[in-house]
Amino acid sequence: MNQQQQNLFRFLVALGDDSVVLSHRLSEWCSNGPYLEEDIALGNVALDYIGRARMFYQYACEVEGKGRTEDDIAYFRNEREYTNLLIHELPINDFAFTMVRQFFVDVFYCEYLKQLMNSSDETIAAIAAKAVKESRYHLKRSEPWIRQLAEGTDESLRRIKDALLELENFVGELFLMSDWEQSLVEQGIAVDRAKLQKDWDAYVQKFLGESNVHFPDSQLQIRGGREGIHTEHLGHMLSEMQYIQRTMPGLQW
Amino acid sequence: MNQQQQNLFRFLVALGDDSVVLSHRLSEWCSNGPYLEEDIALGNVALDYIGRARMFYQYACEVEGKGRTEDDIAYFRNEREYTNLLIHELPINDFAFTMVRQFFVDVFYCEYLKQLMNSSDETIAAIAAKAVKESRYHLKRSEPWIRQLAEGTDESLRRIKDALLELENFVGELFLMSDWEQSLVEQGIAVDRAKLQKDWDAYVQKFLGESNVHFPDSQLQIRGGREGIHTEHLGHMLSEMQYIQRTMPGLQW
Amino acid sequence: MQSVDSAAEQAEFDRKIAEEQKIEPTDWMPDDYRKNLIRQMSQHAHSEVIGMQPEGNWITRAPTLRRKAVLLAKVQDEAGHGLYLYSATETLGISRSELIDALQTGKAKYASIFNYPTLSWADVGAIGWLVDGAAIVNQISLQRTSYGPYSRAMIRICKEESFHQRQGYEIMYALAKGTPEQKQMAQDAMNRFWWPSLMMFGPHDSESAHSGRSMKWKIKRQSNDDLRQKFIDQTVPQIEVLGLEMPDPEIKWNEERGHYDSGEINWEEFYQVINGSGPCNHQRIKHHKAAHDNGEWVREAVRAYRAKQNQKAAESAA
Amino acid sequence: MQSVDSAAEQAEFDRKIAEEQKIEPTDWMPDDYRKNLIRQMSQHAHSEVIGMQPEGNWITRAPTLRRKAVLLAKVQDEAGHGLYLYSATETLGISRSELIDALQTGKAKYASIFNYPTLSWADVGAIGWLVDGAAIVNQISLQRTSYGPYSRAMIRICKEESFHQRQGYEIMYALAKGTPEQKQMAQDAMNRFWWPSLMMFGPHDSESAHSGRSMKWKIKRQSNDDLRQKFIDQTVPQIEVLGLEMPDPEIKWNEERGHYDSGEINWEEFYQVINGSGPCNHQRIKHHKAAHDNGEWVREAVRAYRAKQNQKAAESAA
Repeated sequence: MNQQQQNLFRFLVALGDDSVVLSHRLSEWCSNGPYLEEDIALGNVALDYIGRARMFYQYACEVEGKGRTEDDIAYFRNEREYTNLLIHELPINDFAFTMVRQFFVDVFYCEYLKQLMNSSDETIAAIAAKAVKESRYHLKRSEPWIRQLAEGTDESLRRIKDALLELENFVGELFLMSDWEQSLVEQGIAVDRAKLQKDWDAYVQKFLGESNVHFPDSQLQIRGGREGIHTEHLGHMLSEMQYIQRTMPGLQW
Repeated sequence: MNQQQQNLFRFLVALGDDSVVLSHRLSEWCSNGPYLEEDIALGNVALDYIGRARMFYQYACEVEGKGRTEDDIAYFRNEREYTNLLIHELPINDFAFTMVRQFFVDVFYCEYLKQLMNSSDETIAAIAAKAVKESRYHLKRSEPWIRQLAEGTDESLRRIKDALLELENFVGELFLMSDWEQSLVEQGIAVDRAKLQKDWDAYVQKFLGESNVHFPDSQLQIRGGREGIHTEHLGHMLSEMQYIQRTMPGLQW
Repeated sequence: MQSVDSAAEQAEFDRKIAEEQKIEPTDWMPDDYRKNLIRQMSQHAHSEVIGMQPEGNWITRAPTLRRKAVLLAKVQDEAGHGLYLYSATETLGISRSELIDALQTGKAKYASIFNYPTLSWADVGAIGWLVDGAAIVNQISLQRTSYGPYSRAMIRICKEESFHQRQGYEIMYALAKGTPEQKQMAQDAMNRFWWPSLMMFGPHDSESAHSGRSMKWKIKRQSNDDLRQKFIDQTVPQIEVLGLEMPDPEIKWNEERGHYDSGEINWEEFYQVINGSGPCNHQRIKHHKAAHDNGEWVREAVRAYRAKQNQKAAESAA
Repeated sequence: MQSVDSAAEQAEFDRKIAEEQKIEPTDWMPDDYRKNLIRQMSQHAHSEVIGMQPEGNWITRAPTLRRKAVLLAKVQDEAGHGLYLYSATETLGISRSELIDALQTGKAKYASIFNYPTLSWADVGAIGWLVDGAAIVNQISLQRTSYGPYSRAMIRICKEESFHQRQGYEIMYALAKGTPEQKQMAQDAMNRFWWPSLMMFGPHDSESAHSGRSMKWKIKRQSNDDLRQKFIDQTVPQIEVLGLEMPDPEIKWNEERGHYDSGEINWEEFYQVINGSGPCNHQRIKHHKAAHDNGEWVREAVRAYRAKQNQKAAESAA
C-alpha cells in the first residue's frame, strides 16, 4: 500500500472499530432492557452498527489486498490496536447513560454521514448513504427518550445529568482531526470532523435546553482512541468478544 | 498413566480447579470492599487459594508426567474441561453472598482437609496440612461476619437470607462422590465427602440458629461441576482469566 | 334466564369447535377454556422471553461478526414473539403486568429446557436446531388451534422459527464438518440438548394432566407422544447428515411402525427441572427480575412524563 | 500569656527541627506545619489507595498463576500502605472519614500518574518498575522527614516498595527478552509511563508552590529536580539492560555534570491531568465512591451489631 492507501485503510478500520465497539455495548442490553420493546429496539441499533462495521472492514480488507477478512480485523487485534473513539467503548451503565450516548452519536452521525455521502470514494459514499438513514431513524428514537427522562421524575433527571457529566469529557474526541484524516479530507475522501463541532454543540444545547438541562460546549479533553490509547474498559470487552477466535484461531464457524 | 494414576490426576486437577476458581472470585473484591481492611483480608484468602491451586496442579503435572505446567492446566482448558464444584464459581454478588459462601466452604474445608491430612499419598497429606491451617483461619474471619450481618440491620439480615437462598442448591454438590473419587477413598488417598454432610449440616444450622437464621438441610440439587457442566458464569470468568495466554500461547511471562 | 343464555352460548361454542371455526376474543367461551388458554399461551410467551437468556449468553462471544448479527437478530425475534404472544394472551382479559408477575412468582411456567445452561458456542447451534425444531413441530400443530389470536400468532411465529432452525443447523453443520475439536463441541452440545428437547413435548399422553380437555377443545391438536415421534423422525436423518453419533444408543429405524424407536426419557429429571431444581431455574428468574427492577425508574419516568403532557394538554384545552 | 507560651513552643519546635529531632503527635507544632503535613501525607495515602485500581485492573487477567499471586499481593500491600498512612495522618487530628471525603470531593489530590490507564500486561511491569521506582526515590528522602509518624511510615513502606520495584522490573525483563511482540509491549508501556513518572516529582523547583516552606520545616528533604535527576540516573542504565529504546531521545550522559541530560517535560499535560482532565480521573473517583457506597450497608450493620452488643453488655452488668 502507498501512503494514500495506508491512510484510507486506517480510516476504514477506525470507522469500523467505532461501529463494532458500540454495537457490542448495545448488544449487552439484550434481555436487560426496561421494556421488552426496548430490548428489540436497542438490538436493532446494535444490528445496524454491526452492519456498518462489516462494510467498513470488508472494504478495508479489499484496500489492503492481503486476503484478510472482516473477522481477522475484528478478532485478532488487541486494545492497543483498536482505534475507535473512546465514547463508543464506555460501558452501558444505566439506561439514561446509554440513551444520552446514543443521542450524542446519533446527532453526530446524522451530519457526519450526510457529508460523507459526498466522498469521492464511491464505496464509502454508498456505505454512508445506507448508514445515514439508519442514524436518522436512531435519532428519532433517542430524542424522545432524552425528553421523557429529562422531564420525567427527579430520579430520571438526575440520571440524565449524571450521564451528561460522565460523557462531557468524551465528546470532544468526535471532532478531533489527525494528520492522516486531514490528508484524506484534502483528497475529498473523508469529512472534516472539526467543522461539525459548532453545529453539534448548538443542536445538542438547544435540544437539552428545551428540557431545561444544561450541557457545556463540548471540549476536547480525553483523547487517544485513534492512537489505541483507550479507557480500561475496552480490554475487558475484547477479552470476552475475542475469546473463541483467540482460543481456536483460523477455523470456520 | 494407569487407571489409578488417571483417577489421582483427575482428583488433583479437580481440587486445583476448586481453588483457582474461588481465588479468582475473591480477587475480584480488590479495591471493591466495604473497608480497606476487607480488601486486604479477602486478598489474603484469595492468595491462600491460589497457593493451593498451584500445589495441586503442580503435583497433577508430576503425576501425569507429560511435562505440562500449572499454567497449562489453568489457562488452556475451557469451561467444559474445568471440573470445579459449582459453588466456587458463582459470582461474588454482594458482600453478604461472598461471606456466606466463604463460611460454607470454610466449614467444609476445615473438616475435609483435616481428614485429607491422613491421605496415604504424602504429597496430598502435606498440602492438606498446610491448607487446613489456612481454612481454620478463614473460618475465624467468616464466622464473625455472618454473625454481625445476621444480627446487624434489617437490610444486612435480608441480604444474608438472600445469599442463603442463592446458595441452597449448590451446597449438596460438596458432598457428592463419584466412582473415581470413591475408588481413591478405598485406596486411602481421598476423603469420603458424603460422610461429612451430616456434621456440616449440624454445624451450619447450629451456628446460623444462634442468630435466629434458618437454613434447611443441604440437599443435592444442582450438580455437574465434576463433569464440566457448569453455570453460565464460569465461561465469562475464563474468557477474562485466560485472555493473554490464549492470545499469545507458549511464551514466558 | 342466565342459564338458558349460557346453554345457548355453550352450544354455539361447541358448534364452532366442532366445525373448526375459530373462537375470537369477543365470543363467549367457557371459563375453563379461557383459563386453559391463558395458562398455555402465557407459558408460551414466557418461554420466548426466558429463552432469550441462554442464547443471549453468547451474543458477546459469538465467533464471527456475521454469526453475532444472526444470533442477535434471532434473540430479538424471540422478544418479538414474546410480545406478540403477550398481546394475544391479553385478548383473554389479563394484563401483561399480571402475566409478568405470575412468571416472577413462579405461578406461571416456561419451557423447562431453558433451565439448562449454554456452555459452548455449539449450544447456540443446538438450541436453534433442536429446541426451535421441537417448538416448530408443536407450533405447526397449533396453527390449527381453536382460539383465533393464538392460531394467527402461531402462523406468524412458525415462519421465523423455521428460519432460526436452519440457522442453528448451519452452525452445527459448520462445527460438525470442522476440526475434531469443533466436531466434539457439536457432539457434546447435541448430547446435552437432545433429551431436554424430547421433554419439551411434555409427559407421555397417559400422564398428561391437561391434554384430554385441551384436545377436546381443539386447543391442542395432536398428542404429546405423536408430536415427539414426529420430531424424532425428522431429526434423526439430520444427525446422520452431520455425521455425529446418535445421542441415544437405542435410536433405530422400525420398519414395521414406519418410525424411529428410541430410548425412554429420564422423567425424574424432567419433573425435577420443572419443579425448580434445574441448573438455571433460579438464575433465569433472578435475571428477569433484576432487569425488570432496574427498569422500574424508566417506566416510572415515562408515566410521569405522560401525566405531565396530559396535564398540559388539558390546561391548554381549558 | 498565650503568645509567650506560643513563642516558647515555637522556639522549642524550631530547635527540634534544627537539631534533626522528630516532631511527635503530642508535640506542639505550627498550624501551617500541621496543615502542610495533612495535605502531603493524605495525598500520599490516597495515592496508595487509588493506585490499587490501575494495577488491580490486571489481577483477573494476569498471564500466570505466579504472576497473579505476586500482583494480588502487591496491590494488597498498597492497601496496607494506605491504611498505615491514614493512621499516621490521623495522628494530626483528622479522621479517616474526613480524609476519604476530601478525596471523593476532589479537595485532596492523589498521584496524578494513576489517572493514566493500564492497557496491557506490560503496564503492570512498568508501574512496578517506574512508578514504584520514582516513589522510592522520594520516600527514601522522606525517611528523614521531620514528623515522626510519617518518617517511620516511610521506613516501613520503602522496604516493600523496593520489593515491588524488583518484581515490576522482572516483568519488564521477561517481556523485553521475550518475543518481538512481547518486547513491543514492554517498549510501549515504558514509553507511556516514562513521562508521567518524571512528573511524579512535581514541578520544577522554581515553580513548586509548597516546596520552600516544606524544605524549611524539613518535611521535604530534597528538591523536586534533585530527586527527579536521581531517578533518571538510576533508571537509564536499567533501560539499557532491558535493551529497549530510550523513551526520550534527548537522554544522554553528561560527563561534566556527572548526570544524564534529558528532554523537557510536557508541563501542559501535567497540569491538565492534575486538574482533572486525565483519561481516568473521573473513573478513579467514581470507582472509589461506588465501592464506598456499596459498602455502606455493611458498615451500618457493623455499627448496629456493636451497639446491640454494647447494650447487652450494659444490661447484663446492670
